[in-house]
Amino acid sequence: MEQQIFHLQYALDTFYFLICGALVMWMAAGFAMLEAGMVRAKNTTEILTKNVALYAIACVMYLMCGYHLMYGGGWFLSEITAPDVTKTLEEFAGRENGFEGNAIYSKASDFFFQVVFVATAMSIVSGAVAERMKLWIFLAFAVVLTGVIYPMEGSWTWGGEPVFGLYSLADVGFSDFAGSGIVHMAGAAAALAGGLILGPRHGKYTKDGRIQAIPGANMPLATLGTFVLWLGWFGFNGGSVLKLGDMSNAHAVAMVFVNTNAAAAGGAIAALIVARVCFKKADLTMVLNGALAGLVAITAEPATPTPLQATCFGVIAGVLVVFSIVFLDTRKIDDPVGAISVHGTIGLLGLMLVPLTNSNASFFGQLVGAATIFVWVFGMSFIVWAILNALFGLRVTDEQEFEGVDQSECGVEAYPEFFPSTKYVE
Amino acid sequence: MEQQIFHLQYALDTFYFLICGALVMWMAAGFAMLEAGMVRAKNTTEILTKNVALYAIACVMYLMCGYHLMYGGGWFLSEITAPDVTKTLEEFAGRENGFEGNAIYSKASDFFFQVVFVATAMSIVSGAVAERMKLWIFLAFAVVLTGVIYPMEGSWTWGGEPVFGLYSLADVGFSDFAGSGIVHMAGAAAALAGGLILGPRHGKYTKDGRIQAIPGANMPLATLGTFVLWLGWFGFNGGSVLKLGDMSNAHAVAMVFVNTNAAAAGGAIAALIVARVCFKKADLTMVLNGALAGLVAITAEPATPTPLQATCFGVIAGVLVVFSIVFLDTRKIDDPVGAISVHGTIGLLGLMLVPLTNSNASFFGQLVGAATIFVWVFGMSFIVWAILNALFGLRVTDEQEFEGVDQSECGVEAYPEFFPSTKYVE
Amino acid sequence: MEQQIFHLQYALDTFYFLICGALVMWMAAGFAMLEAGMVRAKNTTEILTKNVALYAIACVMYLMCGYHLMYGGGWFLSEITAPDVTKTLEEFAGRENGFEGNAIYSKASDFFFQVVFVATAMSIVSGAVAERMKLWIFLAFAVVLTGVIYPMEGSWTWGGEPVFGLYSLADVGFSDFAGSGIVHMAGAAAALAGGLILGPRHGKYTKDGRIQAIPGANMPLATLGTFVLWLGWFGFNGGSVLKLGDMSNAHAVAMVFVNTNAAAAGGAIAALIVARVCFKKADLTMVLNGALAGLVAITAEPATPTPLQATCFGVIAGVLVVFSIVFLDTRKIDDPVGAISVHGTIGLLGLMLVPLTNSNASFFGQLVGAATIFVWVFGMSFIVWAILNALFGLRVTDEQEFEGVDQSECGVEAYPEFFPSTKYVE
Amino acid sequence: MKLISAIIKPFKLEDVRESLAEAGIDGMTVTEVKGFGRQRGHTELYRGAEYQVDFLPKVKLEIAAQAEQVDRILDVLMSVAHTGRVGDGKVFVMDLEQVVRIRTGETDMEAI
Amino acid sequence: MKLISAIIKPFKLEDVRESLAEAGIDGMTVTEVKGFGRQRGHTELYRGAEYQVDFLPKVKLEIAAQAEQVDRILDVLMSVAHTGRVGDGKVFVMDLEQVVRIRTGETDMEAI
Amino acid sequence: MKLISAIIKPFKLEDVRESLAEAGIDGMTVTEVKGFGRQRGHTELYRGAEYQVDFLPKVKLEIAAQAEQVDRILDVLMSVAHTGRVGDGKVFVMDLEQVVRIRTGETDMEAI
Ligand SMILES: Nc1ncnc2c1ncn2[C@@H]1O[C@H](COP(=O)(O)OP(=O)(O)O)[C@@H](O)[C@H]1O
Ligand SMILES: Nc1ncnc2c1ncn2[C@@H]1O[C@H](COP(=O)(O)OP(=O)(O)O)[C@@H](O)[C@H]1O
Ligand SMILES: Nc1ncnc2c1ncn2[C@@H]1O[C@H](COP(=O)(O)OP(=O)(O)O)[C@@H](O)[C@H]1O
Repeated sequence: MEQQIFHLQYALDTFYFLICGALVMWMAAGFAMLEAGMVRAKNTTEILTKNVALYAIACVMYLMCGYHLMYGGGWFLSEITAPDVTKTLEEFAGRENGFEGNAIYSKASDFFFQVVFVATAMSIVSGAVAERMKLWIFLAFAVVLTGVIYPMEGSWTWGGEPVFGLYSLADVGFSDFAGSGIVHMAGAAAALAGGLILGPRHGKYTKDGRIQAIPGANMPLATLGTFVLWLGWFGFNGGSVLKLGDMSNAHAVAMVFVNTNAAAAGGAIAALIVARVCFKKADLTMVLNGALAGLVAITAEPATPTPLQATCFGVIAGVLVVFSIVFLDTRKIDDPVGAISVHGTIGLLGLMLVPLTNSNASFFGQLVGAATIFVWVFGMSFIVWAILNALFGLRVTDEQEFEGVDQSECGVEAYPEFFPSTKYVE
Repeated sequence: MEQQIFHLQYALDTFYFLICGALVMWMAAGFAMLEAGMVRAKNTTEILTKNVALYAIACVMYLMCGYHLMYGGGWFLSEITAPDVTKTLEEFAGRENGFEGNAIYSKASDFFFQVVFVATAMSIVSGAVAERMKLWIFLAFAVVLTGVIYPMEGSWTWGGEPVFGLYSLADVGFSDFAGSGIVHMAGAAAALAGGLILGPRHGKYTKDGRIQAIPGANMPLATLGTFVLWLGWFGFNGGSVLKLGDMSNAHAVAMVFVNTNAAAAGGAIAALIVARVCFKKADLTMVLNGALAGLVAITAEPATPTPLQATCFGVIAGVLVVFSIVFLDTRKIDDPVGAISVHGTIGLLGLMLVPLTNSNASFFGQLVGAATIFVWVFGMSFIVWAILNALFGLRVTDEQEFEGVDQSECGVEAYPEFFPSTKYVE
Repeated sequence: MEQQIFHLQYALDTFYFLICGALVMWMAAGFAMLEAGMVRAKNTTEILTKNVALYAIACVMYLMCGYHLMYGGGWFLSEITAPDVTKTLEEFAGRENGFEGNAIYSKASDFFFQVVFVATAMSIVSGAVAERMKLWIFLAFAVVLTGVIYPMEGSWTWGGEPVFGLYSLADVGFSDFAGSGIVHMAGAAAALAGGLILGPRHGKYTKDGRIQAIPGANMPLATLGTFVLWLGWFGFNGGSVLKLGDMSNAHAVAMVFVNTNAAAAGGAIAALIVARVCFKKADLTMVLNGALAGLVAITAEPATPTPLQATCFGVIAGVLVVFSIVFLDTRKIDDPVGAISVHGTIGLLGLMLVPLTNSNASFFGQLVGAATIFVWVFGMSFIVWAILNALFGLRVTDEQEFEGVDQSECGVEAYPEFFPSTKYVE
Repeated sequence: MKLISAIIKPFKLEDVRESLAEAGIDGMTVTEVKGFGRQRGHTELYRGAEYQVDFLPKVKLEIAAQAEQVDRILDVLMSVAHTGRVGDGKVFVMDLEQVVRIRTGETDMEAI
Repeated sequence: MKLISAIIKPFKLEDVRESLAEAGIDGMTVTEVKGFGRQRGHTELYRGAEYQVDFLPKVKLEIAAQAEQVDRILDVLMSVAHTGRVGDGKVFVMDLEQVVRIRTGETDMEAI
Repeated sequence: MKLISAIIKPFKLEDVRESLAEAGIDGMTVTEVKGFGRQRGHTELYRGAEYQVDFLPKVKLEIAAQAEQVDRILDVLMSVAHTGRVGDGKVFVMDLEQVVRIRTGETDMEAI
């Protein structure tokens, strides 16, 4: 009869992973909508195409080799097969800590949960390089990031492998619960490398060096995207507890939901107030970025803070992200959706906040981990972008950029019937 | 080994709350999209900002004091801590009704489920006062409603406290399963109070007293919002069973899903037919309101009706909501999205339908409960709105209203590239 | 104590059905958004109205008679009542295969899961006949399809009844796990019958016989719809395992999630590449159709393929769907969203792929099953459409079609404030 | 015959149209335009960066009228479209050689 | 040279353009406008309340042509843009003093 | 007084406006239009089928100016709006009989 209980625990934990994974998959739609809302109408079809295609590529590459590099499991998941029930039951019975010991669940559900993470990392990139990069070059980069760069880095962190056999991040006290650094800062590092080589959009900076804002075309889409991400994040962080099936873990999952929500709320409110104070207006896009910043910040450790602490972390993130966006803009790093600030700056912030509530992490460990991730992802990405640039050029022609990449890359307008009144405003 | 079963039941019920809560959280996106689709383009960014901000404020206020006022749990949830496993197991063992007794689950998941309810109540308000109220005044009201007005009312109903120590609603036979009255009618009452002080949008009523319709700018958004709400409602009502983890409760949850869906379907069809008969056209916005009306009506008691009864309740709601909308319009109560009818009129209807299928409720009890909620929420809201009006004025200037509050409040246009052809049609 | 375990298994499996059902319900929103994005602005409100109304009608009709015809359960679900706990526990104890035997769960959750499938079948039709069919005629057809045509066909397949008492599809080795044929090809067959009688949209084919493309009005909506469908499909296929509550089944559910995702990814990438090669541009709409094609193809058997096989099946579907769309276009079968290709052609493909990985199915059986479904649904639909055509005419007048059915059918414009620049381009 | 082309503030359109109708002028053609003139656009902030909205939405009315009607039309415009604030707009009067009504083939006076 | 400005029903644009091309007139500039005239807008119901859609979508064609071509153009318009129902539109002819082609600097006759 | 109506490529608008301002011409009215002329539209593929995009987005500038200013304006247009590629556009000059500034009632010269 105990075996039946193990059956149920296996089933429950598997289901929990699948549902959390489905929520994270939904984040792909969130990024697509957020980015589609923040670019100009003439570049909307292309950013949508990028988002669908990068998600598909991430899934295929991670299935092909990424998961194997990160956790084992065989090329093409060849080692993920139906569970041998008898052996698995024995495994259950033999767990340290018994029933409250580590979770045992379908490897396939683990893959499903992990694969949507890699897509998230890649989604971050598309926003930052929007409106000027060639579609196919971007997708080529997606192949490398999702197939190799991210899985390698993942193997050193969540995978527990030493970094090139040199040092182990776990040993130095690095902790990144759900991936503020491993997923978000990594994505931002790849984006930053691409953005530096790519340069800003035409018209973003005037000849005399002034910043010229380029408003996004569709605010409801951007807002929808943010809500989708907010919802999906419950799966992102909630699933990262890695077990649901006993009392303490179930409570931990619940705390993660509460804290994730609290941080997002704190971030949104903080950014709203900062925008109001600094710019005199309630800039919606900053509020959206603030909510996302709160989410990124709490991601490194959503389980140990109290709800009040989580809210405060969100507030800090919401304040910081506004200044980070403005600062990067003055540095002429053009990031149409604010991805580098939201995921990069705040991803780092998230890592550094961990030791405040989790004594297993140290500031030193967090720094070493952050540096490892950043150096690897930024460096490798820079090399790949640079090679692609040398071979094919990252950027569309000026004329294509002026007319919009929808036409040159996709041949399909996003809103063919709506007369864009500022078509000629570059 | 029984303890392991308790572990699993705890985990399953906690998970059930979290998933239902996540679905309700998703309703925030639904309200945002619905409202963004039903206002004019020039007021879209502002309504989006309101929706994101009110959700964030609701989360923070309810965490800070609301939950404590309603259910206890400490300011800032300070009393919600990790479960003492041994003690909780004993609690399990000691339940009346044994395994089929009341649910025991993480308090954090309960908070998460409850917090998204308070946001729902507040979301109702934003639609009704759209296109003319100052953003910051609205948010100030949100602080009070979500921090005090709603939690007080909630403590008398779901919280089980006597009303100001005078009488107990449970004693008089009041029953509101998932909140037709406690959440929806309450939100509508706050909206009505605000709307009365605020007055209608310019151009809604001509000088000679005729009603002038003001079409919403984006029907796909409004439809999306309705579907999101429909989906989220499964969590809203389904989670309100409060336990999943035994046979009878699991079946009850399933019945709630079936009935919730049936009522929405009935409401949509009924409103479609009424619109066709009365207005000669299949007015989509009425169909959407009809579906929502069905959902609101069944919310007070989704478990006891048969699916056929649920469908009929939905039909009644779908018919009534159309007439309510038209009637309020003739009364010059301008409600751009129909929130007062959908959530107020039909919220009351929902309460009055309960005794038909649930013998624990009496018509008298329902009336007393409805009156208590309405008087409290409407009265308090009226006072708060009136104070805010006296101090700062609720309304933007005429010029700002003409140009759109997006510009004056947010400085960001929702669709900057689409030439609004009726910009000059006030 | 075993009984408590049964309680939990019952609760877990019920919950699993409900969550999967909720995901499938979400697909209704996906179809609505996809179709709203692929039609012209002037026909958008009408397609939205159709989608909301058909979902509502499907729910009511299936509740009224469809479920009873397909699986029994009584008219109006009258036989679905609260479980008799003692009897159900005995049923649990007496299962063949014991704990790993067939699932026992709330019949209401089964209904909920099944009802959203009918709606899916009907949603397929609305896209194919968009922009020219009368709203009320369409809804009348919906009543018949969801109330009779689909349930009859469903009773022969999933219901296990012999076809008109003549032959049993199960016996000939027909297998359709989640409905590539039963749901998708059936929907496409009904759509094809309607489309043939209805004829193409004005302007789709020039007098000299050339095809004239008619771009969809809103690509972000179409993309959102596809992501929604992708997400919902996890419920569609995942729930079709029909049991979660033991190790093998839980793993099967997980594999279904992985394979469903892999097939969609493969389909999207394949269609992207084919579009690039054949049309020189990355046609987003083809990418979206490719992802959906991958999903439809894997639906007939998502459990037995390896993830690599699933990806390949998706690739085949993604390639085929592009050619199918182009081919149907040359045959002057005008299908604004590509529904007949995605669900019909690929639905058949899905059925024929089953024997490759599932030895319980034979090519012969699949052919017989496909033929049975197609002949029945196409034939019956043709008759119903023809009768409706004879009595009322399926099609709006030319003038109404020119002005857009939003005005004639709904009286509400979808985007009243955006000046459609091509209003005069028929 | 004259063609009067008036650039006015959008929110005055409804009033102008009604007043013209009262003055017996029923036909007109309206175009949404953008105006540049003394009235300057405004600067907006988006994500902390400025951008200049140069153009101002205006509405152009084109009215074909008999020469005798011009003064009446100008009067209406001067009184109804007038706010006294910069950006009220301009009226241009041009000579119109020929007018044809497509429906009937009527020309000139009868066609207006 | 003359400037012909024709207000027509939108759905006639394609036919008119083709017929003009057959008549040797290739260049034109098209603007979307709203017309007010004898043809009245319509009343719609939205959520049970009426609203008046006053304006009717029309299309304005502007064609610079030589004086000799005017009649031919008018003929085309009268025959192709004509439905006989109210709202078919008007044609206005004005004198054009000067035409310049920006690409080449050609003027007047050569520039058309 | 003259009314100058120039059809130009949209992406030249900003430059033209600045150059005109430098040349002392501050007021103008801009309309988005569609051009047909020697420059052909393009063919696009959508879902494997072709469709013809006939019209080309252009911008129409209307400038009321004193007769003496016309040449200066033409010069600016010829130099700044010029790319040398087909589709650069046309300039039309018409006579303007009367101009009124609604805000002040000033007429003609003072009103420009
Ligand atoms: N020279 C001009 N040619 C054409 N249109 C003009 C001219 N000057 C002004 N306009 C139009 O008139 C509008 C109002 O002009 P402006 O100079 O801003 O204010 P005012 O008419 O009060 O002096 C402008 O926005 C523009 O559309
Ligand atoms: N006096 C006028 N000045 C400018 N445009 C006019 C005038 N009269 C009519 N129009 C334009 O011509 C269109 C058709 O005119 P209308 O009176 O409705 O029908 P019809 O031309 O058949 O008599 C109007 O919608 C308007 O755009
Ligand atoms: N006869 C005409 N009447 C009015 N507008 C014209 C005429 N010919 C050309 N145009 C306008 O000028 C634009 C450019 O003309 P086009 O013949 O394409 O090139 P180009 O000016 O270089 O010869 C056209 O798109 C149209 O808007």
